[in-house]
Amino acid sequence: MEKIELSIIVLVLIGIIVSSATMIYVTTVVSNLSTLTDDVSTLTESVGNLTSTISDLALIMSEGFAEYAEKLAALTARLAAIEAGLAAKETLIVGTTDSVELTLDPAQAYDYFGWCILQQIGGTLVSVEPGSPTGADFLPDLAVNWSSNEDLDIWDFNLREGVTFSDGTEFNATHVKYSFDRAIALIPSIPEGAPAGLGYDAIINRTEVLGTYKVRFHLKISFSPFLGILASRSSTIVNPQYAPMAQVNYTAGDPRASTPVAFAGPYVLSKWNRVAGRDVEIKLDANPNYWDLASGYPRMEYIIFRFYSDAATLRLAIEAGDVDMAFRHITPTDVVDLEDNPNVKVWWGAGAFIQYFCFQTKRAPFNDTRVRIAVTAALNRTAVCETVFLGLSDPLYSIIPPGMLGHTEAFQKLGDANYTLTTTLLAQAGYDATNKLKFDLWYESSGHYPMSAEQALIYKEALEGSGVIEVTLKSADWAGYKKNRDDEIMDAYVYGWYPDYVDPDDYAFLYWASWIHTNYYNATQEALYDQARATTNTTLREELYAQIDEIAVQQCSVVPLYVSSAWAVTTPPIYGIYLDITQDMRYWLIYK
Amino acid sequence: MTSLTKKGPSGWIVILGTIIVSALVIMTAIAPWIAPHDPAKTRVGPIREPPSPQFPMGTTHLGQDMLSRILCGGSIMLQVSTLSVLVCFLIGVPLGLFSSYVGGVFDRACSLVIDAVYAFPGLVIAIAISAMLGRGVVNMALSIAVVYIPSYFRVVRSQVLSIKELTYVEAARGIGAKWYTILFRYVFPNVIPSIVVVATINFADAILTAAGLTFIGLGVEIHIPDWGRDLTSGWQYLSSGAWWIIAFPGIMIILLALGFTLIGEGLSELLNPKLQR
Amino acid sequence: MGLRSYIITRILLTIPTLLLLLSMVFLIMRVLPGDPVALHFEKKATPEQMESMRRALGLDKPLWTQYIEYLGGLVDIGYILEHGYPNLGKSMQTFEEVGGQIFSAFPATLELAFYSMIIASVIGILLGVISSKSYNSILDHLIRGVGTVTYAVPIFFLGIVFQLIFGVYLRWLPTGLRINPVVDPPATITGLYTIDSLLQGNLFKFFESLKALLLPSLTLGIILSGMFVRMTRTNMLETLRLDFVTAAKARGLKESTVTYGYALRNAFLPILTMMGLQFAILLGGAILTETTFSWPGLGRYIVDRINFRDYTAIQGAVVVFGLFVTLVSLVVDILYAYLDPRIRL
Amino acid sequence: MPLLEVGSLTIDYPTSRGAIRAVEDISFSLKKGETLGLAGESGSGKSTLGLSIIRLVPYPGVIVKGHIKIDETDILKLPEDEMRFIRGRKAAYIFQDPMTSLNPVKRIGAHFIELIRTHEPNTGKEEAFERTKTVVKNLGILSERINDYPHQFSGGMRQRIMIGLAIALNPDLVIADEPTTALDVIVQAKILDLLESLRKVYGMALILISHDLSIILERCDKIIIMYAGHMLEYATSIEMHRNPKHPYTQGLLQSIPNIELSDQKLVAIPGSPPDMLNPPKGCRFWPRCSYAKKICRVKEPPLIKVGRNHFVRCFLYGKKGVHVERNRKS
Repeated sequence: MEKIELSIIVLVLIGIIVSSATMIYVTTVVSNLSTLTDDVSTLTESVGNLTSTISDLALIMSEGFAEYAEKLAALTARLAAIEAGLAAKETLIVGTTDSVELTLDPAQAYDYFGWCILQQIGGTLVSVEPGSPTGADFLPDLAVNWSSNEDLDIWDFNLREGVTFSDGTEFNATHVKYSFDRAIALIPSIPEGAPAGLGYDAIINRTEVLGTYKVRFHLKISFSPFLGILASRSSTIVNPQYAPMAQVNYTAGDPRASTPVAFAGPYVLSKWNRVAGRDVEIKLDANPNYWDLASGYPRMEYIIFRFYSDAATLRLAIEAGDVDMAFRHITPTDVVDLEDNPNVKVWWGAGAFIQYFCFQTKRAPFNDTRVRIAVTAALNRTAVCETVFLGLSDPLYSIIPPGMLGHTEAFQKLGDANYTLTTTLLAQAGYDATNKLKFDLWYESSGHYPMSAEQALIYKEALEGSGVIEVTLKSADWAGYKKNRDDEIMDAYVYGWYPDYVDPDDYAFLYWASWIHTNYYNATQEALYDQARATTNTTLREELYAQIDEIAVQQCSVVPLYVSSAWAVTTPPIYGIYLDITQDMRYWLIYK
Repeated sequence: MTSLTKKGPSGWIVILGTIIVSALVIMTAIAPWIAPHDPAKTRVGPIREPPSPQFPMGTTHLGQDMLSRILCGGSIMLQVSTLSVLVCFLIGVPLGLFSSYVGGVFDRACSLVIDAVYAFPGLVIAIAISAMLGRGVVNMALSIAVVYIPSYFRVVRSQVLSIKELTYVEAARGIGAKWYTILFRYVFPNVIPSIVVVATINFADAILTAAGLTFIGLGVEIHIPDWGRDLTSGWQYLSSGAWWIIAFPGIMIILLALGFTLIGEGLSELLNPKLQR
Repeated sequence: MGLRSYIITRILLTIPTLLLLLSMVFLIMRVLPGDPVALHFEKKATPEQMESMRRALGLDKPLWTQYIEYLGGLVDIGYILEHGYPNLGKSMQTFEEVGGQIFSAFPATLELAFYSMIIASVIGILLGVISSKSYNSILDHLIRGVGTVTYAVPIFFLGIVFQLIFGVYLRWLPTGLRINPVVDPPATITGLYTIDSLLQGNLFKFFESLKALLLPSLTLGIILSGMFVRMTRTNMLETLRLDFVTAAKARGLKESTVTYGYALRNAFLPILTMMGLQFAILLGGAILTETTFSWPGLGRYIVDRINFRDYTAIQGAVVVFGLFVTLVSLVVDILYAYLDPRIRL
Repeated sequence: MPLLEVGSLTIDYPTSRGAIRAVEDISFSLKKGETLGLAGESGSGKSTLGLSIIRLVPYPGVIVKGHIKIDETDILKLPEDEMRFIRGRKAAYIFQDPMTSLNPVKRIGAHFIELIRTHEPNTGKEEAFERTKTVVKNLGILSERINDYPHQFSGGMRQRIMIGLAIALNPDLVIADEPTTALDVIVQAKILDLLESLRKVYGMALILISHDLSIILERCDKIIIMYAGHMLEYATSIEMHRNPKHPYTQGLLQSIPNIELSDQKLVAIPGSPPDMLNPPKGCRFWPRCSYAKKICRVKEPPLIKVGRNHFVRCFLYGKKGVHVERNRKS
């Protein structure tokens, strides 16, 4: 080898050693700084310290080796001081893999993270009590009290006085009317928005201003879960100045989105940057005009979101202490691992996301109810929950998740991997070990639902375990999957549901929902459903939903599979996390 | 084979590559009989169990036996690569022969299209086509084939253009041979060596592209054991440190691709007069 | 032909190629199954709602009208001057300007490609030269072996192995993203974090972005270097046998002068051309690397968007990729002309 | 004291099918200012021999035996660093093809300056430049052209430059390997004249390698005839011209056209050079030799002294030898 080559190699090696040494040094010394360098405007002192630190660093480099250790000690001390100062300033750093899909306009936003941010920055008339087991306990928010008539189609609200939007605009009844009128008016132009999805136009007839602080809703139908709808993010009260009647706003790049003035929630959105349609930077500042400041909310001055693009990286970040909290999505595997890590704390909560098995009932083999029941009996929910979700999901035997009004264990009747029932019923339908029941089982393959492929594999295994069923697995990405659903070409498929408002009303109809395209319809079930919607009598409602489940077990059009659970991981000490069935993360309650 | 060994290191490289490839092919072929477990069966052991005497390569995140999956997992890649090479060969070679022999506008048009595809990141095209066609071995092979047809076309074309002017071809034309006689009797045999080299490289590339497509989520269904899928799903459990789900399938893919690369490299060196000293 | 007219002809020649690509992608995207409109309706949608959505996205027009409008948007100078990027239409998923999204994602890919190319060239050329000089020795076989193996390694596997070693076990380097999310990225000047942070004199951010950049660019660089080693070796072997190399040795010139000043300097021209050709492969590899390392660049953008059938976004990204490749091969050709006195025009 | 002394030099090219012996057991010496011609067909090993003198046997050739002494120093034992100073300064080499012997991406002047400053590191840039100008002027090239690239020169001009590069450091020995083969006939003579005149001015020794025996006869003091790696005959050029001994030499001489002889019958040597992987046993030339006897096929003939400074490797001479009548008419 040539000298020059040797020297290049040596130089490169030296370069690697030097740069990694420098890197390790810089990381160890400055990594504590990293959590603190965020907000230049409020943390001028720390920035000042940082600049002098850097100039000191430069000085150290130019000076002799003797002074080095001394300087380093001083530096470390100063860093500790900066850190202490910042901790007092109460910044919560949240790591997430989520991203706002599109917009923060309540008239359009319809994704988890968009709603999550909206909840921190916006106010609704009522809100669900944190920790409520059923999700049906409501607290006053922008309204102080409310009442409805016997028929449940006229609802009156007395509004909180003295509330201002974050720009100082006084809140009154006209804003409530404006918000709902706008949401309904925008439905034709944004049919993919939440108000359309929740059917505001089918529920609300009109909104009437009865006084400066009194508002009345006239509904088209008798509707008991109305408070649930009002507590959802699509009912966020908007500031007319920033939400023109006929226009969607609050998208990134829109200056109004970055101006912290639009809503009346505990926080204001002070920073929002996106790259290539994904969030890279979101920062929330405490709203100085928040109505509940007196009670000490929000408890943290700043919430900073850090965006990781995969769960593995997020896990490494929480383990390294780079973030105070990791919420959505640490994988089941990782969260099980993390439970053994003494440096982090895992918070568990109920889940509301469910998945269910759908049969195409318009043609053979699943036009035969016996075949549907036989296949249902052969499913093994426990195996999926244990193997795929490591016990972090629970088998679901009713379309209404546990904790909620009307939850039953109806499908227990058919059992899990109940092959005796399967073989008996299939024998009646003419299938046996030589003439197996054959069908395609479809799953979604682009990650729209968690672990779809793995789930499908377990379902297939359980079904074929009966010895009389043969399953062909097929998959399509989300676009293709939805098209296949609409074209009704899939024999059996797995679908999922995420509630818009926490009420059995938002689940029970799944058995016969036309957009699932199972071609199943049962008038009795729908009559029971409508009856349950029109009463506030919980015992009666419970009974009605139980009856719906009963029919569902006999029909097996849509079969509940499992319900997720929720978890968050924090580095202690962090308190005030409520993971209840609403799936909401209320950041204003969290404190260190 | 013996004549290959006499050609020095290049010959040995070809032999080594052939041994690797045939070993893997045989392994995949007899895998159903020698695999200790059903490769797709879940919970044959604990979940994510590190290599142990009972499970020499550990288990996957669904408790499948990694060893069985390694033994059986090559068939998809072999099928995809073979099929794509076949398609490339059947389309690229005749197209190249014909286009360059005929010349004129047709040739120019073909070249323009082919060059456009060639100059472009192949994976983007493969991903787009694969997403369009859906899953499955055939669809994967087709989307890969589209990317590699230009290589065949270009090699054939450049060869034909030089061969076309050779005296004996001129002579054949002089005695009134039909164009297809000239093309297949005189020109085609001379192109074969270069095509073989391209084909072996194509094999290796097809395997890597298939793995890449699987990695992006466009692979085959989950109940079919596949190295690419295991590697991909292992990656999702990276942070839990389950190295065996990643390492073994990865090494197998490398071996298979390496086998073909060695054959291709050895052959091209044998056939490249520039490097013969 | 002067250099200028040569360049102009080269640029003009790329237009049909780009147009062809564009049309191909346009067609491929249109025959994909799955209605982009239906995608927006998670749950239920009436036909009227679907129709209004289709109108909003301009999908109700005939295919060729959409095509013409798309091409028209590309060359709309006024739009470019106003926004700083061409009009590539609105994303069918997020309704944001595709041009803007791509413009924000492109620097990440550029930075990755740039550093990978440097790593690949340094490793590839150095090893290739050493290998060719020690022709047929053990060192030569070793280097060739390593080069061949790198060619057979799936790029994401190498990335995963790096992540496992340096990210999970040693915890030295981050396993993804352009900069530690805990650090605010440097203010955008060029969009390349390493350069921006240096321009702003922020060493800390420079090191942070370099740390994040190291694994992805090493992954891509090492994979690519295998090809560079082979190219360099072959060309060097050919050049080393040329008379002027022997003549230079016979004049008693230093070995390094002969190797680098004579042989490599001449072998470099074909290597340079091939490097230009490899650039397309590098970008293909960048897609997988970006996916592996959650690198927020164009490659990941494409992969993200394919699931959503976001025609306009994919089209836009393809056009930008095409332009990028074209630009690079143009630069390579000009460099060639500059470096080779024989064709200096 | 001879300037160059080559003793029983043997060079092999190992291949996967066995070694090719390109040069076998060759010895000769050269005094200061002398000229030596190496003649033989292509593949006879004359270029290998020439390159071995500056220890640049092309890959994979190896010198397996013998010594090469320049000024009493065995260069085969020198470390590479010191060898570098022999090349260019003590012994220079001129290659066959001037078109490919210059670095295409370097200016002509740079070649010279680089050479001068490599061997005489204390020379300043300016001085090297001035010296370059002088050398170039002596070559008959305009000094303005030293900033041009090689491709801007014609073949003859480039060979002048190569000669200039060879003599720039005033070496004791110049080896010219077919310096004119690639050139036009008219240019050939001019180049050889230039080489000779410069040689005389600087008092250098010259080894002229050529397949063209006539050139060598015309311009060299001594001549070695090479065939398939063997030295078949060694003599002064007058002796060689007048009294060639070996049948091969005789054949070569017969194939030289002579303008003065209008009725000259040009005779080609029948057959072709042997396959060096499987050289004929015994005398290498016997398959083509019209005088071949049985012994020639079995035993290799020794080098026999047949006159003052005249050696030949043939069984026709010596004890058992038969004197062969000269066939040449002149």
